[in-house]
Amino acid sequence: MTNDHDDKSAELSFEEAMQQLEKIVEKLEEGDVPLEKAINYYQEGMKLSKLCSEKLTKVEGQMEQIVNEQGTFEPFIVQEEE
Amino acid sequence: MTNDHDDKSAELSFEEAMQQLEKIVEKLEEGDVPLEKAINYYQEGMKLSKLCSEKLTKVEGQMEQIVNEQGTFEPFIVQEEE
Amino acid sequence: MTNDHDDKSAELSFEEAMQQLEKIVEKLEEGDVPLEKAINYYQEGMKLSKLCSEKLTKVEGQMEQIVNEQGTFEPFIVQEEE
Amino acid sequence: MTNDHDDKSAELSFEEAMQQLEKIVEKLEEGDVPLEKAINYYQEGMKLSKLCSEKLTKVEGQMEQIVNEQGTFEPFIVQEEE
Amino acid sequence: MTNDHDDKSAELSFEEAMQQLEKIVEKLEEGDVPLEKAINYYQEGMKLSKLCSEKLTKVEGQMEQIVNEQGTFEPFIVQEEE
Amino acid sequence: MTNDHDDKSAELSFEEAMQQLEKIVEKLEEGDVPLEKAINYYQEGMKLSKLCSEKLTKVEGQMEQIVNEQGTFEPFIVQEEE
Amino acid sequence: MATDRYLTVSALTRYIKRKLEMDKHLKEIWLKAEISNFNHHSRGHMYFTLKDDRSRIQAVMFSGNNRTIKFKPENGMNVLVKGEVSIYEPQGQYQLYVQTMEPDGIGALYLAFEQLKEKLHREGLFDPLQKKAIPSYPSHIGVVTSPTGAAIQDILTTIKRRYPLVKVSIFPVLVQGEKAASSVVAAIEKANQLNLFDVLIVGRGGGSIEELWCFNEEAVARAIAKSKIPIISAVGHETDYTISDFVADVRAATPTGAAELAVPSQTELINRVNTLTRSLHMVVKGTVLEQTRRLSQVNKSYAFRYPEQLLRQKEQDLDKSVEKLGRIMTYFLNQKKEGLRQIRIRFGQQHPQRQIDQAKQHLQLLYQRNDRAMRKEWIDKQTSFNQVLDKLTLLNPLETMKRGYAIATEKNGQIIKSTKQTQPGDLIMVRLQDGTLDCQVWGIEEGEEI
Repeated sequence: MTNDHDDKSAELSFEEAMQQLEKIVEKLEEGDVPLEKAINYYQEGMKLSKLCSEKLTKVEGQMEQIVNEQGTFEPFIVQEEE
Repeated sequence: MTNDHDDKSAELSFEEAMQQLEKIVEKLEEGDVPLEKAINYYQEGMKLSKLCSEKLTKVEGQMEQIVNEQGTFEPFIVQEEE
Repeated sequence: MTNDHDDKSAELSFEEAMQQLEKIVEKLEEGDVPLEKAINYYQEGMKLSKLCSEKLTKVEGQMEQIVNEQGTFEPFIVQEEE
Repeated sequence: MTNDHDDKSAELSFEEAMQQLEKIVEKLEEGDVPLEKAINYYQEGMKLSKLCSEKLTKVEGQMEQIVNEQGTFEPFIVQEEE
Repeated sequence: MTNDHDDKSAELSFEEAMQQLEKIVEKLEEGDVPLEKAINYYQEGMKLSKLCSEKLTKVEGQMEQIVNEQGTFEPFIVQEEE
Repeated sequence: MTNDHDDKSAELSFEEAMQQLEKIVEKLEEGDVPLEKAINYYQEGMKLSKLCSEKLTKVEGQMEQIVNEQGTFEPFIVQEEE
Repeated sequence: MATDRYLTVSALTRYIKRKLEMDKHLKEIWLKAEISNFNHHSRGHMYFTLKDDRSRIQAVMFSGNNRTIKFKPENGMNVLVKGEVSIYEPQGQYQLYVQTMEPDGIGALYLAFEQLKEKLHREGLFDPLQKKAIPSYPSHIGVVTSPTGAAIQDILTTIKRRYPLVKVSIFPVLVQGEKAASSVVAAIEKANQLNLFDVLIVGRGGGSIEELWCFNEEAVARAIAKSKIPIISAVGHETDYTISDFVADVRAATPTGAAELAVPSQTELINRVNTLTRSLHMVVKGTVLEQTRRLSQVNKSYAFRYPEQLLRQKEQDLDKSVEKLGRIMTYFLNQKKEGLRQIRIRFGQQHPQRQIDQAKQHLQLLYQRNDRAMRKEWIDKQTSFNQVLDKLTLLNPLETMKRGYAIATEKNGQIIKSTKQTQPGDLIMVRLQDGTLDCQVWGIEEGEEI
């Protein structure tokens, strides 16, 4: 099931995941949520926030990698001519 | 009977259980209840309360578990930036 | 993959790379770019920027080389006669 | 390829070479030249300038030789009589 | 080739040689002479100048000789009669 | 050649010699005489000048004559006016 | 009435006219005079003035009278006229009406001269194109003149002085009198027959018109015109021309003048030869000098003397082009670099880190809210549960047993509220505070109902 879920989440973009998370949080914050539902929401919210977090971590990693790869790039100095 | 009851209770949500419980309390408060009935009510109430309690405890456990499960991700400590 | 990518980029002229880079910058400047896309854009932009930079450096090198090759000819200094 | 190119250039007169050189400068001045083409133009221009330079040097040598050959004759300048 | 050229020049009269020489000098002074042509003009001009110079010297010599042959140049001194 | 020429000149009358000399000078004065021709004229002219000069100075005492009715000549003695 | 005393001009004129007509002398006048203001009117009448040194008179000769005259009256002509004097009324002018007119004595010779001149002129004998050139350097001169007299001597002296190289032969002729003309003609013809002469001088010294007359004879004129030898005429004075003068190839005023015309001066010739020789020398030398100068000019020309100049310009051009090429290329590169630099600055500002950080913050907030909301929910539920549980606990019907009460029930749990519900020996249950007793009814004591 975790896989199932992961797969499904994998399809979510960071923004979509964040939106779902927001919705869940809002619902929880409204109160009056049946306990079992609430815990489900909670679980879902936690999963989403984990997903987002992972995505962020991944993105940060990519950034680092990019910077490292292109690292030497160091913008040139225009030669004074005229 | 416990099973029977459990089964039956299992079908109750926490909120339903709480409602029934509250009804029982109300009835008992009315006073005119013959002792035997009162005892029954009471017994019923006790059962329901046990159910609720269990549900609450279970959810608490789930919460803990969820937190623990997701635990590794430990949402970043936001670097104080702005 | 790096090679693959390089090859593909190798086919871009400096001007095309600059145009693509500009488009990317414009899109990023417009905002509202989803994070993953943004990071992809950024990565692409970094590559393009590097490519442009390399092309410029290469051409500069070529210029220097050309000057050095022709170097022996050492454009005469007009003999002051008059 | 260098020989090829030299042969072809050898057919150019000094003036033609100068004209081509000027055309190249004009084209570069116009700006809109792709970077890779620009360096080719530059290379071509430098080659032409070398060619011109060589031609000049050759002619200078010829002139010197002529002057030396005729040297003894020392063209007379009329003794002012009137 | 020099002989060839000399022979050809020998056929030129002084005036023809001078005219050619003057034309050459004019052309050279106008500027705008293609480089390769300029050197040819110059060479030709030097040759013509030398030729003219020789012819003049020769004529001068002839004049002197004729005067010497005729003895006194001034045929007679007019006897004042009237 | 000198002899040849002298002989030929010897046949010239004073008048012819003068005329030829004048023609030569005229032609020369008109200008436009090529240098080589001019020296030839000069030589010719100098010879004629010498000839004329000799003829003028070699005065033969001519006698006046009378032509009588028969067409024969008799020496003329100036008769005193009657 | 007063006007009766006054005449009209016509009346006066008519009166004068009548008076003149009555004078017989004036009817037939003979006059010797000179013509002037001659006007031959188109209708045939001749109008002119007759004059002498002191006076003049207007004259008219009507065409009916002038048709017979044998000469052409001209101004300056002396004439003998016959006529009458009368008045021309419209002008109140007296004038001579001429009936006959003859030339005066000397006027007749003059007339003959003019008429011959006119005739020969018309024949073309004076045509300048017919005139032969006098040779510049004659070797033999014929002189047709009187062997005596000043003329021949002047001629011979002059020739000897000027040009002793020439031979002179004299044709002695008569130069006046009746036979003069034929003598001159014969001499000219003989000279032509002999064919020895370069030039002939024909003439005599000055004299009166009658003395010179043979040179006005037609025969002489024609002989001169016919001559193959060029002829210089030398007759009379400087002022008078003879017909011979007109016909001759050259006219000299005097015999001396003729000799001068016939021969050149030896001195002048020598000068001439010298001049020519000098010119020859100068011209040729000048040519040489000029050509030398021309050559020198060319040799001096800048382009020729400093041929490097030809190259220098080109070298500078080349340098400039090369420099420009380098400059343009560098500029070009710098522009590209600047473009790239600008876009990089913009690109750098779009670094995703900020977006990432914002997302992180947002995520953390959501996470916290999620957690908080869940916990609150749970606590809320727990609290309301506790409340209900408390109430329930308070309402526990078995609570009184704590004070010692017990509840008896039948074996089936039926609460026993009355003694009557049991009989001794029955098994009943008694529930106490902390459990249930299994009991047997031993006896029954009925009591008062509470």
